Amino acid sequence: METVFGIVVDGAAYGMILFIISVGLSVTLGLMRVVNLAHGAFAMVAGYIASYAAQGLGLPYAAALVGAVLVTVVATLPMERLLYRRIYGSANELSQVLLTIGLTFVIVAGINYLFGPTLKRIPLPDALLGTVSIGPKSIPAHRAFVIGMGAATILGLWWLLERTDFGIKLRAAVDDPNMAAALGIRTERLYMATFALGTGLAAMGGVLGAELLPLEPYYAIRYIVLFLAVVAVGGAGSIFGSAAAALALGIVDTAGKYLIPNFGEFFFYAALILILFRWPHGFFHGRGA
Amino acid sequence: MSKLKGRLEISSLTAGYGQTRIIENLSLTVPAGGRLALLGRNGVGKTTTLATMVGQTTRHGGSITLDGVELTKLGSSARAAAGLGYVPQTRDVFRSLTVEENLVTGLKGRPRSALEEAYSLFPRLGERRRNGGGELSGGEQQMLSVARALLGQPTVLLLDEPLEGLAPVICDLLMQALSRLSMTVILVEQQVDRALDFAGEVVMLDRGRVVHQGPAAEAKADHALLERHLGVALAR
Amino acid sequence: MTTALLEVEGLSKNFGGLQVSSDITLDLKAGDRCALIGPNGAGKTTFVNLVTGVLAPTAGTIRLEGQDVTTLSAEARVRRGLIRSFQVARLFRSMTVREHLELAVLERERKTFRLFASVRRMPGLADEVAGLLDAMGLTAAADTPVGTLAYGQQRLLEIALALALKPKVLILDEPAAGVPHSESHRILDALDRLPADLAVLMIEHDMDLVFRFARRIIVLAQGRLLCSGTAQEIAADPRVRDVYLGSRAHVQA
Amino acid sequence: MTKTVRGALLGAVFVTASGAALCSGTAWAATIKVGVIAPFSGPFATAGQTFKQGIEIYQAQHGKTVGGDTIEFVYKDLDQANPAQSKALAQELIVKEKVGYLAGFFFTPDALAVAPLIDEANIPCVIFNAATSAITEKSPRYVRTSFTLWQNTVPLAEHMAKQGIKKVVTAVSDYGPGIDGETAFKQTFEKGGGQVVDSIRMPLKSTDFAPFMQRIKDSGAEAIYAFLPAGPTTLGFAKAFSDTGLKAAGIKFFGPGDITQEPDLPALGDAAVGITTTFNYSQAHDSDMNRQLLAKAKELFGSSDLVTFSTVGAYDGTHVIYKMVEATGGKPDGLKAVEAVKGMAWESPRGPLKIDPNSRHVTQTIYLRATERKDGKLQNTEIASFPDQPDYGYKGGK
Amino acid sequence: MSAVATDRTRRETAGRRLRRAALDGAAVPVMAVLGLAAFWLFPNDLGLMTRIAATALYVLSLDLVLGFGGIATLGQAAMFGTGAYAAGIAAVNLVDEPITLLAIGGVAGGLIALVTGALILHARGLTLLMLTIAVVQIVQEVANKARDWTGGSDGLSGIDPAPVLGLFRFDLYGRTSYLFALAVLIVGYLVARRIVRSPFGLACRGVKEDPLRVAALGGSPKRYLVALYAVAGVFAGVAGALTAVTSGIVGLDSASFSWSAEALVMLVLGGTGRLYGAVIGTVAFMTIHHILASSDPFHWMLFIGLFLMAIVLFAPGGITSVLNGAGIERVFHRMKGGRA
Repeated sequence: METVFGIVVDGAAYGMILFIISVGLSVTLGLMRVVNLAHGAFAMVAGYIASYAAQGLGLPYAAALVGAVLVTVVATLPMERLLYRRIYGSANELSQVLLTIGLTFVIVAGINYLFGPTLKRIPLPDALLGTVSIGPKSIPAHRAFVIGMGAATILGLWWLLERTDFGIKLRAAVDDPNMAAALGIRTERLYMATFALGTGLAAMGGVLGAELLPLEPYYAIRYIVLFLAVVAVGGAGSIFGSAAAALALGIVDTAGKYLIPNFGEFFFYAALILILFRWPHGFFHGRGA
Repeated sequence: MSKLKGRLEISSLTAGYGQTRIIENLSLTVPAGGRLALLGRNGVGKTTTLATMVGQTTRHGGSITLDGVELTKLGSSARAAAGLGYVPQTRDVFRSLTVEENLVTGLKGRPRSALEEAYSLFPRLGERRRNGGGELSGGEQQMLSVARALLGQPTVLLLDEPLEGLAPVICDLLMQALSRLSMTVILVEQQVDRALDFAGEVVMLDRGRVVHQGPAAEAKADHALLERHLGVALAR
Repeated sequence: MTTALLEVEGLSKNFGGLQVSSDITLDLKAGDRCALIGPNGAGKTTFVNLVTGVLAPTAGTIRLEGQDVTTLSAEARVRRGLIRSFQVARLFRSMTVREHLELAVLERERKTFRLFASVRRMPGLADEVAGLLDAMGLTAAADTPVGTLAYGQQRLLEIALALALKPKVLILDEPAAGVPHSESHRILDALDRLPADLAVLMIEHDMDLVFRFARRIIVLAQGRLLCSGTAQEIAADPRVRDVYLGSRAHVQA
Repeated sequence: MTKTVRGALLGAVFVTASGAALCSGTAWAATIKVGVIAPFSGPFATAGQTFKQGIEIYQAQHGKTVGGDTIEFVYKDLDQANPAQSKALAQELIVKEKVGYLAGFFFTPDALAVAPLIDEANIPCVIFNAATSAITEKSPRYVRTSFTLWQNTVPLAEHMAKQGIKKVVTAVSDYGPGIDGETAFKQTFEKGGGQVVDSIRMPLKSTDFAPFMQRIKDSGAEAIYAFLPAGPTTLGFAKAFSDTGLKAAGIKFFGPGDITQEPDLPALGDAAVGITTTFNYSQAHDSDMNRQLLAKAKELFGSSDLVTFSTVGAYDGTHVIYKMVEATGGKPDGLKAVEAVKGMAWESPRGPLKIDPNSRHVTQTIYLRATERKDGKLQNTEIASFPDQPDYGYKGGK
Repeated sequence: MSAVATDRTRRETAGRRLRRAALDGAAVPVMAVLGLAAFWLFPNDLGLMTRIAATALYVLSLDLVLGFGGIATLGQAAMFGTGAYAAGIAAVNLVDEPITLLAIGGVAGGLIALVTGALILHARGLTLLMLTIAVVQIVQEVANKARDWTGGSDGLSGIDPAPVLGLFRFDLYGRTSYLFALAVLIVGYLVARRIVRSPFGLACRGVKEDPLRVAALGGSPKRYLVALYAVAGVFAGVAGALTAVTSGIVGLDSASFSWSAEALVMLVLGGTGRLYGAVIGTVAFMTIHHILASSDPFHWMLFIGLFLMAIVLFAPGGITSVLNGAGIERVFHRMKGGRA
């Protein structure tokens, strides 16, 4: 029983980190139909910025986190205008893949040039060191913090998409972009804002998850399959789908590693295949939020 | 009162979907505040005409101007901003949004308090404001679609078969509401009598071309004309 | 001659709570020229999808040459000779006219799993395709990719494709929709030359075409069969005017 | 018919081409080239960088010529384990660059891939890192100056058994070297009276190690033996070990020194403190030669932070190559060159080394180290040494 | 007016088709001549060129599924790796005749494609993409686990094939390897072209454009896709076996996600839906990669990345779209100062 509890808690923590990073990809993929393989690169860039801010400039963790998210968003917005706007729409998925892979390579090379290939870390504040007890299980304080941030992200996104005019317009545009435009909703601006939202979420996940997905230049390529898996299982564009998928995959992965570590990799991908058989369009297909 | 706005001019418009040309060389003018009924049998290009005006088809030629502003160069959302309000045939209520949220999408920057206008026009919507767009009946969806377009305070309202599939009582209710409008209206409708009662002018289409144009009252009296262009019975 | 090629009995379809087709019964015999009309939303397209196997009916049976095909897949029905054309030309845009017809003939002959044969050298294929091209007046456009073809020609190709499959029952979904006036006579000519023993069901809005082509007209309204009969009978039927012209009929009455 | 024509054509082409190549080949210059295949880009770029630094430090200290011949190093990038690419690069080095020696190799498969080539071309291949025991069995022209998992693990297991540790969990990455480590540990430790209560093989791509930690906790072990390839996974593992409270619960962490390699230490931070490792080299090794090496690194590259086991692997490998060139007088003869260094012994920055004539692998002192913070900087402090350790895995391994 | 316009577009497309047909027809002789010319011009780069030839066959297999069947996959290496391992294991334990080894690789690649294709090809889009990734990861994990057969992460070495046709030994300079690989590529290309032009190829193109329409013609889209996937699996398997035979070693990377992704990059670079696009893309990517990696082994990724982005932005149909004249024509028009 205790074991099951332990697996669930560890899996949930891992899943939440996957969720924070992946949900941004889900939002951009769901609304703008862009297969953005550079999403992991944006998360990585934010991680490096935070690392630099914390270690190089000596900023506190919270400031480094906020600063990294802002800088990343501001730095990637021109890309939306110059690059991504040319590849919106599902007609040219292959171009999207090629362009975003190219962009990923450039970012990887750039980070490698600027920061070198060694691991970088974002020092945690004392408050996040140590462990927190949840029933019989003690988990690292940092993980508890990440779970909390994940929950806050779900709530925040829910509020943003369900309760604000921006969210209403966004969902309207997902539902029927033509009709939304005919009602005077400026879909281009909406796309830009959504892109910024997606990048911001990636950035936040990159910083928060740096303990689990360590920062090195190949981060951008190493983990993108994981993020794509979450989006595919959750259903593109769905927040709760992404959360459910990330938690499910996190727990499956954790259980597999605990119970049959020698076949952990099998377990994860076999589960992925089974889930996609049962829900070929993801858990929450067709729902805007 | 200031000078009425909403003068719409369409000249030599040819459009369709991709390669297909549904309407050819279509020209018509609606004065500010005028009401035009656009009639014709199924598949003659009425819907395409309206969809072309809001910029959702492939335009092959011709122009559309609203109060002298050329619309064809603008995107869909800019046309809406210029004053077009659109109620499509398929209603296109956002199914995943609630009634209230659907109405919000039509506000064009006006404050939320303006939603009360919609609820006073159609009290039924007020009762169902928390319901999902997909849960509404056909009549409610139609009210929602009309109300949503009106909230943006359009100078020209394009209505595509608003009565389709509605019970007669609801039709009456909807037409009463529409008759109180003061802006320019183009109405496409299968229920010819209601359309002619509502409109001042009538344009009849056949296979993408204008085959008749004139005052609605005259057309209403001319049964032969109606049979010829709208009826089913005339084999030759 | 008297046995029906296609029999539809009590066909119904619900989407959620919505009854889009209810209890439709009709049959088609060899040589029939039948038209299905009705206002928008009457359920014509749903009916075609049910008959061709794209949708599964909630109730009812469909028989082809006396055999129950209700549960067969769309492909299986095609192989038994139940062929449809599409309302909006649904063609392979980058393929040429000739390639379309070659594919259709090869499908009919079940030769599409030949991996190492050359299409160009399949015996008899070129001649049959040439014949079809000629019959539809498409010879000049044979090697044009369909995406750049004029719309009227695309519609002709739709009909040619259906014919290449040697249908027993042919369902034409608005063969003239979207065709400019100047080109519609070509469609009419093509329809006139359809094989005599074929059973044809045409869905069409263009009443000129309907009255010229059909010897029997079936009217569908709100998912139900309203009435059927000859052109004169239909034209005279007040119920038909009613569904097409709305309540004006009452006003007049 | 066409087949014969094609065959004849192929034959004709082939004969002409071989003729052409025979005429142009075999003219050896006074410059002797050494081809180095290693990751210079990608996730393991640090490894290639340390190789390059090791070579350059050695050349800076000992000059670039041996008996009148200039030694020139040619670098080829092989970003990850990719044997087919490794072979193609080696072929290019041999055929196009006309190298007389091959060197480098971070990954085992890449080193294994060139065996047929070095045999055919009769070229010695000096391995700076790739640590699977079996490699040197595949060709008599392999010489290795790094270490093997067996070499590091056997003294560690013996030490742990002597410490009175009874119950241990092994946790290794699920690939060749990891399994080498697991086997070596199990054999030695159980011989010493200990018990391996659980053996965990972790997928190479693991990012979250919490479940493994839970399993270690549940096994009731007093200590773990862990091996993961240097890099991000190691970091994740070591952090999870301290974060999930295993460290606080008093479970001891042992492993080969890859886990606390110097370039990773800053990122590991305090999670690394208290890990006990065995390895052939520590930056903190107390000797004049090592201090000279570090000083040279600082002089050449501005910092000695990167200096680690692979640096000295390359440094000593370069030494071996110099000796080979000297012994053959610059003449290309791979077997003779290898023969000349068999049994060769010398003093290196990491201590005394000797090439075992049998395995052609370096026999060396293995140090027991504890990772600790000194002057604010993490280092691997040597606390004991086990001299003259051979490659226990040679032929006995697997 | 409009009639004139359509007439002109028709003439233009006819011209483009002609040029494309000419390129298609010329592809094999050009490939053979350039391949042999390279043999003499770059005798020192035969190792690289051998890899290019084998990889081109692999990318060709991806073109068959993606360019002619519309199946977006990031798991093509599953077939490549299976073929490579099958040939490698056979070479170590059973036979050493190179052509037999290729056949074994082809059969293995085809079988794995047939089985996995039947399982996953009902899906579309992102779901299918993830399923193909899952398949390749599982294949790689199986190869890692079956250490006794595959050598695990150490790679499967000791593949020492007999001389080709009993005559030509695989030599150090890679002459036999290269000519053998070139010959296999050309034969593979010819077979692929045959398949593309066969009734089966025609049907697959139909499925790519509109599966429902094919069903309305009486064909079963999924059966075509699975068959095509299996056929492409044979090609990928042969390519894997060819790599195993010419390099003498098989590593886990041959069944990896990144090798699959790399194939996709090379194909899109060259242009999908044309067989020569696969070859051109492979040659371009690997040559550029090689030049950049050898001139700057430390930062080649930056330039490859920029190159890929430039292709998307300035030649979205891939390199071959420029060769096909669309781009050239536009430039030519502008130079004349005329308006298109």
